[in-house]
Amino acid sequence: MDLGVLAQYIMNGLMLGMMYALVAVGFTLFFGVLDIIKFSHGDVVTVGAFAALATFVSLRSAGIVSSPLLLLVMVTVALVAMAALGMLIARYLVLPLRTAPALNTLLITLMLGTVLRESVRLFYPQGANPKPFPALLPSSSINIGQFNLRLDNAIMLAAGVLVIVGLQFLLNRTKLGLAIRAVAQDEETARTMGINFTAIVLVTFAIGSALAAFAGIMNGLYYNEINFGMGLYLGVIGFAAAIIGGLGSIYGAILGGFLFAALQTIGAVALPFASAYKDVFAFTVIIMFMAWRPTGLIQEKISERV
Amino acid sequence: MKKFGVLLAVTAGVGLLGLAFGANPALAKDKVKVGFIGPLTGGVSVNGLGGRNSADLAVKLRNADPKAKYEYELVVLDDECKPNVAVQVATKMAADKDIIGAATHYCSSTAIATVDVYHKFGLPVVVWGAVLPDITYRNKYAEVHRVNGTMINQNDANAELISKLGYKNVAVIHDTTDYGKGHNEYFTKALTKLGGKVVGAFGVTADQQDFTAELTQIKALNPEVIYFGGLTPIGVRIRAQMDKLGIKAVFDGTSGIVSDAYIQGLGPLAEGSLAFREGAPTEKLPGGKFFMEKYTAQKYDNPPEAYGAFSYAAMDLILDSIEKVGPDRKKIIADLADVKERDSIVGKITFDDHGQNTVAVITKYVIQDGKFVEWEDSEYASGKRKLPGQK
Amino acid sequence: MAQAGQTSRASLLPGIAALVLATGYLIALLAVEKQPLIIGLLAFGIAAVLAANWFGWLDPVSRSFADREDRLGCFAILAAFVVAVFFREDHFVLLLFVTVLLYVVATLGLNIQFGYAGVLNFAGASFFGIGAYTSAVLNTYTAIPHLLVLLIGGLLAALIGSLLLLPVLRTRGHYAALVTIAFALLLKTFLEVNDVLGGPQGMQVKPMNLFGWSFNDNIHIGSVELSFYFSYFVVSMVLLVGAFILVRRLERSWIGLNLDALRLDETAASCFGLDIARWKITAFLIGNFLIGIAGALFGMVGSFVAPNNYTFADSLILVSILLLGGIGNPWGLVVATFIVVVVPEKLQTIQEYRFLLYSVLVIAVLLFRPEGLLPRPVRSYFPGWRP
Amino acid sequence: MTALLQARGLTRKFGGVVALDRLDLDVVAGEILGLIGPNGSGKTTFFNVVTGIYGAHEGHISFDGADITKASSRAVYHAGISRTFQRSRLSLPLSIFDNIMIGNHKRLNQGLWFNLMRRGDFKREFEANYRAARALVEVFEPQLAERLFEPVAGLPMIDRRRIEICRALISQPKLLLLDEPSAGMTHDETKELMDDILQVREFNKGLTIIIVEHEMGVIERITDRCAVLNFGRKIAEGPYRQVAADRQVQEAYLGVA
Repeated sequence: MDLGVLAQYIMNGLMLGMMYALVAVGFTLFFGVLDIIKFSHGDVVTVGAFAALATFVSLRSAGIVSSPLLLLVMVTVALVAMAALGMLIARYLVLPLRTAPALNTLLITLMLGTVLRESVRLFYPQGANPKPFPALLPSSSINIGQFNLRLDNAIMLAAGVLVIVGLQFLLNRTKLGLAIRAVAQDEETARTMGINFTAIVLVTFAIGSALAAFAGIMNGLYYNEINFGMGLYLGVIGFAAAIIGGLGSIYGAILGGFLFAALQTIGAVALPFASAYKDVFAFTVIIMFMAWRPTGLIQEKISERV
Repeated sequence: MKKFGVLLAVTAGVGLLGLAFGANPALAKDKVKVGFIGPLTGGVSVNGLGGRNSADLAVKLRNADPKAKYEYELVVLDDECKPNVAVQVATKMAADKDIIGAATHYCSSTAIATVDVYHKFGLPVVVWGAVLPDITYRNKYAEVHRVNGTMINQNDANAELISKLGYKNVAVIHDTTDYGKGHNEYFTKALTKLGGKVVGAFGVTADQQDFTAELTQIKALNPEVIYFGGLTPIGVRIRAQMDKLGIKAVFDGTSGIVSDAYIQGLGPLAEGSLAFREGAPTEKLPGGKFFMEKYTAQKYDNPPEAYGAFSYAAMDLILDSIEKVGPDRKKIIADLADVKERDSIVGKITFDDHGQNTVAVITKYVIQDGKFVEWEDSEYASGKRKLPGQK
Repeated sequence: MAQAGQTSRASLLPGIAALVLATGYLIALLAVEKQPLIIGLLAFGIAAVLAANWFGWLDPVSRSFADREDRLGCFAILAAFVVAVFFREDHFVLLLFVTVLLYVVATLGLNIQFGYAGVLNFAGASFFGIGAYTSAVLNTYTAIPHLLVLLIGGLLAALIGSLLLLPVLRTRGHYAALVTIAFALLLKTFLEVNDVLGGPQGMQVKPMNLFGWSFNDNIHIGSVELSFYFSYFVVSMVLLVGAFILVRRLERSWIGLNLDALRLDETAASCFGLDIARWKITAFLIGNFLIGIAGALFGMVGSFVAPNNYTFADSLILVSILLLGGIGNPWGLVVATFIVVVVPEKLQTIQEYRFLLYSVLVIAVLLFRPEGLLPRPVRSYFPGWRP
Repeated sequence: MTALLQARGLTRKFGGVVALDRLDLDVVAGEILGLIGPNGSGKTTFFNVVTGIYGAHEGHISFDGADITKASSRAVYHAGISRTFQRSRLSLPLSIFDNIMIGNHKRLNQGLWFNLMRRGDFKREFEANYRAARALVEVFEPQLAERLFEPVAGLPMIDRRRIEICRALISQPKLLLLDEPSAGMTHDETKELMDDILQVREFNKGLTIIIVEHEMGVIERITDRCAVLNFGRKIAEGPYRQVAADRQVQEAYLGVA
């Protein structure tokens, strides 16, 4: 294969992987503190992207044209709004179901996902249509043979890496991160240490949901198009990535995200004229993988006491 | 107990309200039900809503006409552009004996799935937007008619234009429904006949988001044109991602992207996309001006979209028939069997022995400055602007 | 309460009264077409149930069902026939009714897997689809008798399901959920891209034909004409009754106990000699078998199969029926299936908002009645049995 | 006297922690052996290794003459060892009867055909088991015997313990492992429960019991013999009074080491 084409595939895979990883990290964070799966996460990605778009539209109509400024405000508004949404979801839908079976939480958040998705479709102006997302990053590109390296993609990848590094720093080097990890380790012990459990859960949901908004904006900037259904697919893949990585492990989720993107890309390359089968391929590998490593790549700590 | 009293009162209130609304004031005219089916939810819902509004317009205008013998009620069902849902709602509509006729389906995949249902239950329908030839030609069902044309002529015109512009190598992306596969088949046939070459064909699923894998392969094949057989939502994605990968080929679409949503979804990137559709553009139709005026007057939320006029014509045809022979399914079927040179806003309608309207005209579109412009009127045809690689 | 219950068997009357009222209400709901009336009826139904609960009228009903289930089951079958005969000419209502019956069969299968054994299955609709595709293919290309086709549909669903056994047995909780979710997505995509099985377009299914009697023709008895769906109703009813009895007996046996034990505590269960794998496999296979049979019959009823019928979202609907009804309670499944299938169908004029409303409804139930509408009672091995 | 249960050189590690360190232990048929030691000394781990929940890294266990070192939990149960758990592990939504029947697994007909189709035979088996369960529960608490079809979730801790012990006893095991039966109970309740256990012994003469317990009063009262563990090793063995007087044991408990 042409080296340029190969480089192009790798670049495509990296961009996909970064978005999957950001979504997967959310899943794994929520699982860490509450041992639950919040399936509406994918649709929070959608709402985040739409919140950014709405901000863009209103800023534009207010006469602001500077791209960096626009982007800054969009990102801020979307992140803050989704963090708030995440806290609301945690406070009113997830925490009340703590004592119920885990499946109830899974189902209630799945249904919430439908509510979010349908609300965007019905209540965002012309929400059923795919929406153009503005290209606010510099789009200059260099062609190296068949490989087209765009500046905006490079910026997004770098931003994604920064966010992940920042998250690592937050979790490992700050008091807040310590509290989150304590709650994830053992809720009871954390409580006795004087950690406000509810507050930590809310903060964790805020962080995870802000990450989702970030992934949504990245998705919009990358595809230049967003639609009300985009989160469903991203959500399922993010969930799969978090699982194959090993729930509760941040590194696992990131690894899982890139792994899934790699599988899809390999599937597409290996089946040149049957690329429609690439998802069949990716999911078959996932199922076989689960038989081989039933608790994911990076195992959770087993703390079952008998 | 106090709470319970409130509850009871509210319930009783709601119930009574229901009764009040449900009760019919006596009407002078007999009431007749007609149906409409289209995609009202999902990615192509704009087209379905445009079609529904247009059918609704036909019914409203008819009800406002003092000469009309009956009072019409439009029953609207949503096929979601999914064959399975379509079969379910079609069964519901066809099984309801009060519904006399219906204008049905925008998506080919749903229209082809439901023809057996209409045949089984004997409901006369006029298809208003689906373009797959098989809908009328696979069987010879007396119940099924279609006012719009099929994709065959469309693809002939498409291949012809491409060849005329000097393009030889075309890569095909199509969705894997009967719609996309049909387009792939007819376009490939037409292009090969004219000496062009399909360098690669890629089937993609209708809810796919990322096409960079397919497009990277296409980029390596270096085609001059990318032909796309599918509907607006994935059309928008593919066109946008072509740009991301630096693919300069011409984007050559079908009737499935003739929708304002396509241009809105892409902004400036839509410039230079080609698309084809049977029938003249709405504003050039014999009744186009009349239709647009009436439509605008109703202040619907959505524009009529590409097939609104056909939906209006299909419904109008059914209403004409009911006026003529009365609300009886069998008589309507008989009446529709010899529709010849009948006037409508989309021009004269003539059904062949398969119930297919012969639409000779194909409109070629190119997107120019955010509008679907007829190719002949465009600056691309006059040479003022040039498509990538245009000779 | 239990003390009192041990002295005498509960009366049949409250159960019969509840069945009569439910039948009447169902007929009214199915017959009414005006939207405001439907909304009124639904509001009335909710208020009536709340009121009955308020006055404590539901307790005698549930005692009646607990003690006299066999007899009341027969009355329920009778009630179903009354509804079907009432709508004998109305194709669509009968189709809706048959849909409900077959969904109940499928959720009964899911109930064995998830409700009893705790084996998550988010691919219920996929196994339903395997059954439906089986009848599409076999009815089109072979002359296998259609009753046998139903059986093969069930067996094939169980067989293909057994491909998942290894990962399903090795994983737990959310990890197990992913296995079936991945399978649901995989199967749908596979059906979609695979031309042999009709691709995204799906396939026509030939109608059922039993001993020379084609189910596509209306039935004439003297001057009375019955919709052809009536035949499907009868077959579906037979299937449902069979599945119901199977699930009931399974629950009320040592096997049901085993399944509960391994769901609630695998470690403790294996310390008391339970073969975890054996019972998980049993539950998974029997469940998929039931789902597959229901799917095979549904394929013939709907006369059409397409990949979009059997998506992950459809599997979720099956799971939400289970939760809504009350996990592990077959009667709850019947009630919940009626709600989930019939209500959105009757509220068609608010078409665009129905997914939204439906999701809000499920959220409300999960928040305010997480154990479902009819929570599962403690196991009684023989209804009405007293020491 | 031959040992019913015999452990030789039993070792089990968790990461760097050695939970059982070359443990030798003999349990004689018919005796009540107390297993004591500070928290984390390996008592529960010993139970878990015996019952096949954890594997042993080194050493052997034999039971009734057969090697059960590598046996699964299932096989251990079928060989005749039943246990209770430190944290109550009843199935809360199930009835008392159901919970006890879980313990009777090996004596219930597990055939699919029998369970689903031969309902008459099943009913006879069910009724016989009902009588057996009732008789057993009556030994502990006659009032509980009237409530066999109520969910366990509503019961107080002492009744749950009783049910747990009934679940372990119903299959008439040769060896019963009691893991801190007094955990979470008041002093009086503990006393009551011990009386029950002694009564069961009267009922089921051949029964051998190993009991892990922190309440030394209990140990003194009911055990024939004690083994003391510290850091996974056996540091003393003998009648309670003897080991209680042992200096090493006192140091272990006081943490002087």
